[in-house]
Order: sequence, then structure tokens, then C-alpha cells
Amino acid sequence: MSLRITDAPRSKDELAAAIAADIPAGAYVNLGIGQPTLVADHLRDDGGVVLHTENGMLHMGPAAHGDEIDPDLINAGKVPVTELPGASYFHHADSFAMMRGGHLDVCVLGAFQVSATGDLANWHTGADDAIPAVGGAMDLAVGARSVWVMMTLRTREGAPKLVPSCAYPLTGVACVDRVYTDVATFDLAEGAVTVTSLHGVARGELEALVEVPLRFA
Amino acid sequence: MSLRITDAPRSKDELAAAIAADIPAGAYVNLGIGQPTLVADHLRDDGGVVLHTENGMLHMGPAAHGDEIDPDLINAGKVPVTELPGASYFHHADSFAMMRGGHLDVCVLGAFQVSATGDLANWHTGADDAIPAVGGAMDLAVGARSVWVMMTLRTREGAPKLVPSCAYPLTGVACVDRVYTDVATFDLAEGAVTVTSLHGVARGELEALVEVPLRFA
Amino acid sequence: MGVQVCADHDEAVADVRDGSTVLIGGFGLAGMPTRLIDALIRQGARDLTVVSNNAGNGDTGLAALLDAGRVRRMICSFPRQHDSHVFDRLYRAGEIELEVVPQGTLAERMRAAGAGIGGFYCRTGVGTLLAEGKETREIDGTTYLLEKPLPGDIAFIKAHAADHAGNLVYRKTARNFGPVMATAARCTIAEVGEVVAPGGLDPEAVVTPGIYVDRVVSA
Amino acid sequence: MGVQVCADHDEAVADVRDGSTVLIGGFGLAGMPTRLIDALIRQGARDLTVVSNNAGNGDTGLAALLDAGRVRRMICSFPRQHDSHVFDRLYRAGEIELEVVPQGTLAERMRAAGAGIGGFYCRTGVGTLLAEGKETREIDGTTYLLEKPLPGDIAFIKAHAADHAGNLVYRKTARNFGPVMATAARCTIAEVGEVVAPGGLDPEAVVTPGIYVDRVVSA
Repeated sequence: MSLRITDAPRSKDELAAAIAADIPAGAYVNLGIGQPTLVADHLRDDGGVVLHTENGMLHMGPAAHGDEIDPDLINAGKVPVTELPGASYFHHADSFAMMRGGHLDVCVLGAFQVSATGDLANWHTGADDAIPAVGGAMDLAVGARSVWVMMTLRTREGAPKLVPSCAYPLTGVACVDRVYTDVATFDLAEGAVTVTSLHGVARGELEALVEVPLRFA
Repeated sequence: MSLRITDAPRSKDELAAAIAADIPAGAYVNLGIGQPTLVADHLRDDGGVVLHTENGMLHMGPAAHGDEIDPDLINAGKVPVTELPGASYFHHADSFAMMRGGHLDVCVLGAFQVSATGDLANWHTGADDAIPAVGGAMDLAVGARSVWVMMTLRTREGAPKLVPSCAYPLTGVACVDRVYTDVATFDLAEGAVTVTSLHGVARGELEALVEVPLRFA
Repeated sequence: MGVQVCADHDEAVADVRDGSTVLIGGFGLAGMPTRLIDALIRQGARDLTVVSNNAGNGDTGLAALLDAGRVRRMICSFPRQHDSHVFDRLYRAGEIELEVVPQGTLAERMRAAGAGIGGFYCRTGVGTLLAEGKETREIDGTTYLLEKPLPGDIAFIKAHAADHAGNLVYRKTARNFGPVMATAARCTIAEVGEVVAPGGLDPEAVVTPGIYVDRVVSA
Repeated sequence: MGVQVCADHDEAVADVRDGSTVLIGGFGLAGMPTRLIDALIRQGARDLTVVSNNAGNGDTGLAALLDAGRVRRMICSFPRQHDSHVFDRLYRAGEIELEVVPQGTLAERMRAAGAGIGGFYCRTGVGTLLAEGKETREIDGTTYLLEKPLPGDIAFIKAHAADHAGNLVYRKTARNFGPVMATAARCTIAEVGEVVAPGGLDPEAVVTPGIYVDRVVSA
């Protein structure tokens, strides 16, 4: 694998497209809630990727519109969705047994922070008055065979979100395999962080930004 | 409850009829394999008793005959059976979760021996060359809300099968609630054995036969 | 033993006691037994512990029960939502207790309660705040948490249809927690779209066998 | 990832390795994937550990695999039957190892393997010979045994029909161990009556979602 370089940071849609392109044909995939669900819009129709939603469905289709909307058919973010041929429904214990038993090939999650060793923080800001809500995040973090994070590399305040050690409460320990950001993609394996693509930043800028030792593919 | 007395020992069919008469209306019942399955023939049609078979079915009907025989529809003893209205099928983990989770009201099992404290021995003779086979017996013994045993009181050699302590390997500890035999019915509760019916034996004969202190209802 | 077809939702919930643990189905509003909850509000039981995936949406259903001040403690995976203002207010005012449980652990703990499992080891939550106070154990090189069963006194679930044997079928993702909650409660009450005649459900397609259902009431 | 529709049973079992743990569905002959077993006999893998409820009936199916001397160890609940003469002979001759597991524990251990459960506590077997060597633990006043997951390298199961997404439906009590074994093996092969077109199975009635099925082969 060689380092891919493009001139500009990736938009959310470009990032979603890049992730979609990396999902193997025929994979069973969970896209969590929020921004990662954009990945669905970029999957190739002939790739045979099957989407799982934690609330009990495989072969989930795109968002429902107009007359398609059925309050009994929603995704994990409670957005009305559709059903594709080959669909199946199952209850929550079965859905999470599927997740926790290692049957999903890939999940894509958002994050507040990811550590160099793959620790994930995406459920709790740690603020005293925050209302904690974990949903299925911890189950996905330990259950999926490959856990990919989709996030901007920096907070709004400019702080890096790829860190030596997470300051926020953890979702899972050493569970993240890959981090897709607007300016770079990182592979995490055995404690080493390898940059596999750069978008609108130079190597030196990236090294200066994150306080984590980097390798470059 | 007062002691019921009849003149003659009960035949297998009379015993099965007596057990059937004691099953509450609407109960969910498992009849194991072998002799206890005779109880099914004596259930009242209007009693609403629902039969469970461990191999994944509720509302099991009577044995199948002739054209009804379907190799995909068998009971725990692998005898072809039929399906009644209200039937449902489920897999083995679900079937035994039902059993082990305490959802069956009554099960009726055969026994080699039952102890005064309700220990059950019905799966293994303990002989050196015996091939051990437990099936669902241990699951039923701990899982059903009421465990009833159907057996002759004596072995072919005349030894009592209701004993102070089982000589055969146990199926379950302190799990039997009631013992129906050809010559007497016994309620087991908190270490005491209460005779609730006598059939062709006198109190004194029964007391001489079993080496267990008896109360009489 | 047997299933009772209730005349209305009020009859179905008439005997819920103060202090009960009530398992309430639904993922958001899909599968939420709203009419049973409304009847429970009329019935008046209080000091309840409610187990449900979310802590109410908008102002109806579970949110209305919370707003009526009947719930002492919520056990759920995801209380914080864009429309969970009722719960948010009660929580910030210190008027409700919260136990957050990972969604899969929540479902599996109820399954365990229904299946006679005294406890189980799972990886979810290891090394996180939600592991605090829980036993950890290494088995074959992997670290697990010990999780305990979560039984209910009553379950309120919603299903698409029931037959007179109490068998249930669901609709699409509204199935969610219904089947597992039905196994975990001493008394399960199903709010259904219709009650069909005996033999009206395909035995191969029954999701919740009638053995888990005590009462049904149709819309 | 994805399901492979095999041309025949021989293709389906071509890569089974010596020493594998093979989960074989069926309760007696109902649900037994006889044609896959016949293909495995032709394929020749040996030194197998077989997990199945029984230890073969008559002279076909699993009994034939045992008779061919390919099985080193049987893990089952009920080996001794009126027509288990093949197993009986091998066992008495010391030519096969036997681990007897209560039927519910057998099913639950495979479910645990498929569900990421590292171990679970159950009451079945407490105080019996089958508790020997197992950890016991008292939880809330009840004594339990610790049971470990039972995964397979391969599962052979039989189903009524599959679709091209690998979803399976079963027929009556032939469902038995198929769904739970499908979750517990690294590679699950289903022998089915027919493979129907995409959309040919009702999504509400699918019993085994295709995610658990690697290969299907029709009769």
C-alpha cells in the first residue's frame, strides 16, 4: 500500500465515498447513527454490501420518502428506512448476539477521540451535567470484526481527536482498526499508526498536529 | 386433602389418567419420553392443556398415523406426532430457554429412584458398561415449576424406588414435587413425604415397603 | 397458564402494583405499547422502575408516564435524544434515577432472566465507566464482564397480531425488544393490532409463543 | 461474506480439514443433513469432533460417518438409542470418545459461541456427575454451574428453503439445532430443499438470517 495524496481536505460526502469504496464486496456492515450513515449513499449497487441495523434488520435499504414512510420501519437513528430483497427481521437479543458474536464484517462509527492504540471514546463527554447515553456503541466497538471511525481530525477548537490517550470516557479498549478523517486516513495495528492517505495537509503538518508517532505507507 | 383409597394397584393407563386429572386447566406441560407420554391420551379436550416437546414445539397433538406421518414432525421420543391449532415451532436454544427459564408448569418424568428429599435419578444406571445418555432430563428436572414422577413403586426385583437416598447417579437435586406410582401417590415438600392416595396396599404394608418416614393425608 | 383476552387496556393493567419493575417494549416509538402506558397512567401505580431502550420521546407514551411522576428509576441504553425533554428535565432536577446499560447487554440480561441463566460473561463495556462495580474475568485470554439477569414484574409489549393461544407476530423493526421482554417478566401484556382466530397464524412464523403471554388486548 | 450456492454436496464440503469440529444438525433423523454427511464420507476428513444431539441412528447419515471411522470424539446429549448400534459398538470397543452434555446446555453453549458470550451460569446438572470438573457458584441463593461456549469449525445443517441472500426457513420440528449451530460455526453449510429467488422468503418469517450462512446446496 502506498500513500495516497490529494490537494484538499475531504468533504463529508467525499469521506463517506472513500469509506464506501473500501468496504469489501459482500460485507455485512453496520453504520451506527449520524454521519456514518452517509456511507450508505455511496455503496455500489453491485457490491452486495448488506446493511445491518441494531434494531433488528439485515438488508436495510435507503431512507424512506413520502408514501414509503412506515413508522414500524426505522434505523438505529430512528429515521424511516426501506427494505431490500433478502431482508430479515429479528429481535433485539438476536440482533446484538449477531453484533457481539463477531458476525459483522465492518462497522463505521463517529468519535470524540481515538487513541493511538485504538481506544475509542464516542459516547460521553465526561461533563458533569451530561446525560450519559450509550446505545449500541459499546456492543459495536467490541463486536464488529473491523471497527472504522469517521470523524474530522480536529475539534471545532482545533484540537486533534487522534490522541496518545483518550481524555473522554472510553467506549471500547483497543478496538479501532482504521480512522478516516477529512485530512488523512490512519491504519491502527499493534500500537502503530500508519497514515495511508493525506488530503490537503503535508506530512510535517500532520506530524505537528497530532501528538502521536506516525508512519507513512 | 384427604387420603384416597382404592382396592387395587393402578395399571399404567389408570396411573396416566390420574396424572392427567391432576394437571390444571391451561397448563403448559412436558411429558418427556416413554411411559409419561401416555398421560396425553387422558387429557380432557376442554382442559386447554398445552403440550411442549423439547425438540421445539408447543401445542403438540397426538401420535400421527397413516398419512399423517411426517418425518419432520416428531416428539422427544422421535415418534411421529401431529400439530394442533395454536402450534408454534422454535429452535433448540429457544426450546430449552423456555424449559430452563421456568415457563413450563408441569413436567412428568419416569425414574429409577426418587429420594425422600426429591432427588431424582432417571438417566444413568451407574453400571460400568452403560452408555450414559441424558437428553433433556436434567434441564426438565431443574426447569419445570412442578416435577412429577410416574413410575412403579418397586423394581422388578421388588426393591422400593422411593428411597432415603438415591443409589443411582442423580439427574437433579431436590427437584421432584410429586411421585405417582401403581400403589400410592406421594407429595414431597420440605423433606417430608405425604401419601395422598393408596391403591391395593394398606398403610402398614406401604410403611414396611419403603424405608422412608411417611405421613398420610 | 393460558392467555386472557382483555376487554380493554384498563382491564389489562388493573393489577400493576406500586414499586413494580415494568419492562416496556419499543425502540423510540416503533413497538411502543402506547395505549397500555396510557392506561397505566390512569391506573395510578407509582414508584416504578421502568426498563426500556429509551427514556421517552416527545410528550406521549413513556414520556407521559415519566411526566406524571410515576417512575423512580429508568434502566435504559439511550436516554438522551433530541426529543427526550421530559426525561432530561427530571434527570437534571434529580427527580429520577438512571442506570445506563449498553443496548446489547440490556437485551441479553433480559434474555438471561427468561432463560434461567444466573449470569453471563460478555466483552461489552470492559475498560469503560460502565464496568465499574462489575466483576471482570479472563477466560481463554479474553477479558469479560459478569452481567446479571434483569427480570421484570410486568412487561408491556406491542405486537402486530395475536391468536387465541397468545402467539404473537410483529411488524418489521417494531419487533425489537418485545420478544425478549415477553420471556423476562412474570406477567406479559401484549397490545396487538388484532386477535385472529385459532390457527390464524402460521406456526412456522410465530415469533413469541403463547407460553410467554399472559394477556392480550387489541387496539 | 455473502453466500455461495454450491453445485453439489461434494463441492460444499471439499475443504473440511482433518481434526475439525463439525456441528451436525438434527434430532434423530429430523433435520439431519444426510447428503452433506455422505459427501463428507466421500471427502475423507478424519479425526473429527462431531457435535450433534444424538450419536447416529441406524446405518445412514451420522451413523455412517461414525462407521467409516472418521470421528474421534462425539459431543452429544443422547447417544444411547434403540438404533444406535454403530456408536454403541465403537464406544464399547474404546474407539470413540464421548462427552455427554445436557441437551439444553448443549444448545445454550453453541448459542453462547455464536453470541460472544464467554461463559454462562445455569442450574442444569448441579449436584450430578456432569458437574464434575465444573466451577459452581452461588448467585442470589441459587447454585449454578459455569458452562463455556462450544464453537464449531463447520456446521452442517438442513433447512427447508434458502434464498440467494442465504436466509433460511425450516420445517416443523426439523428446525431443532439448525439455527443455533449456524451461529456457532466459522463456516455454515446448509442442505436445503430448494433455493428460491430473491424476495421469495417472507422477511418476517426468516429463521436464520443469511449472515450466518456461508454455503447452500439444494437437494
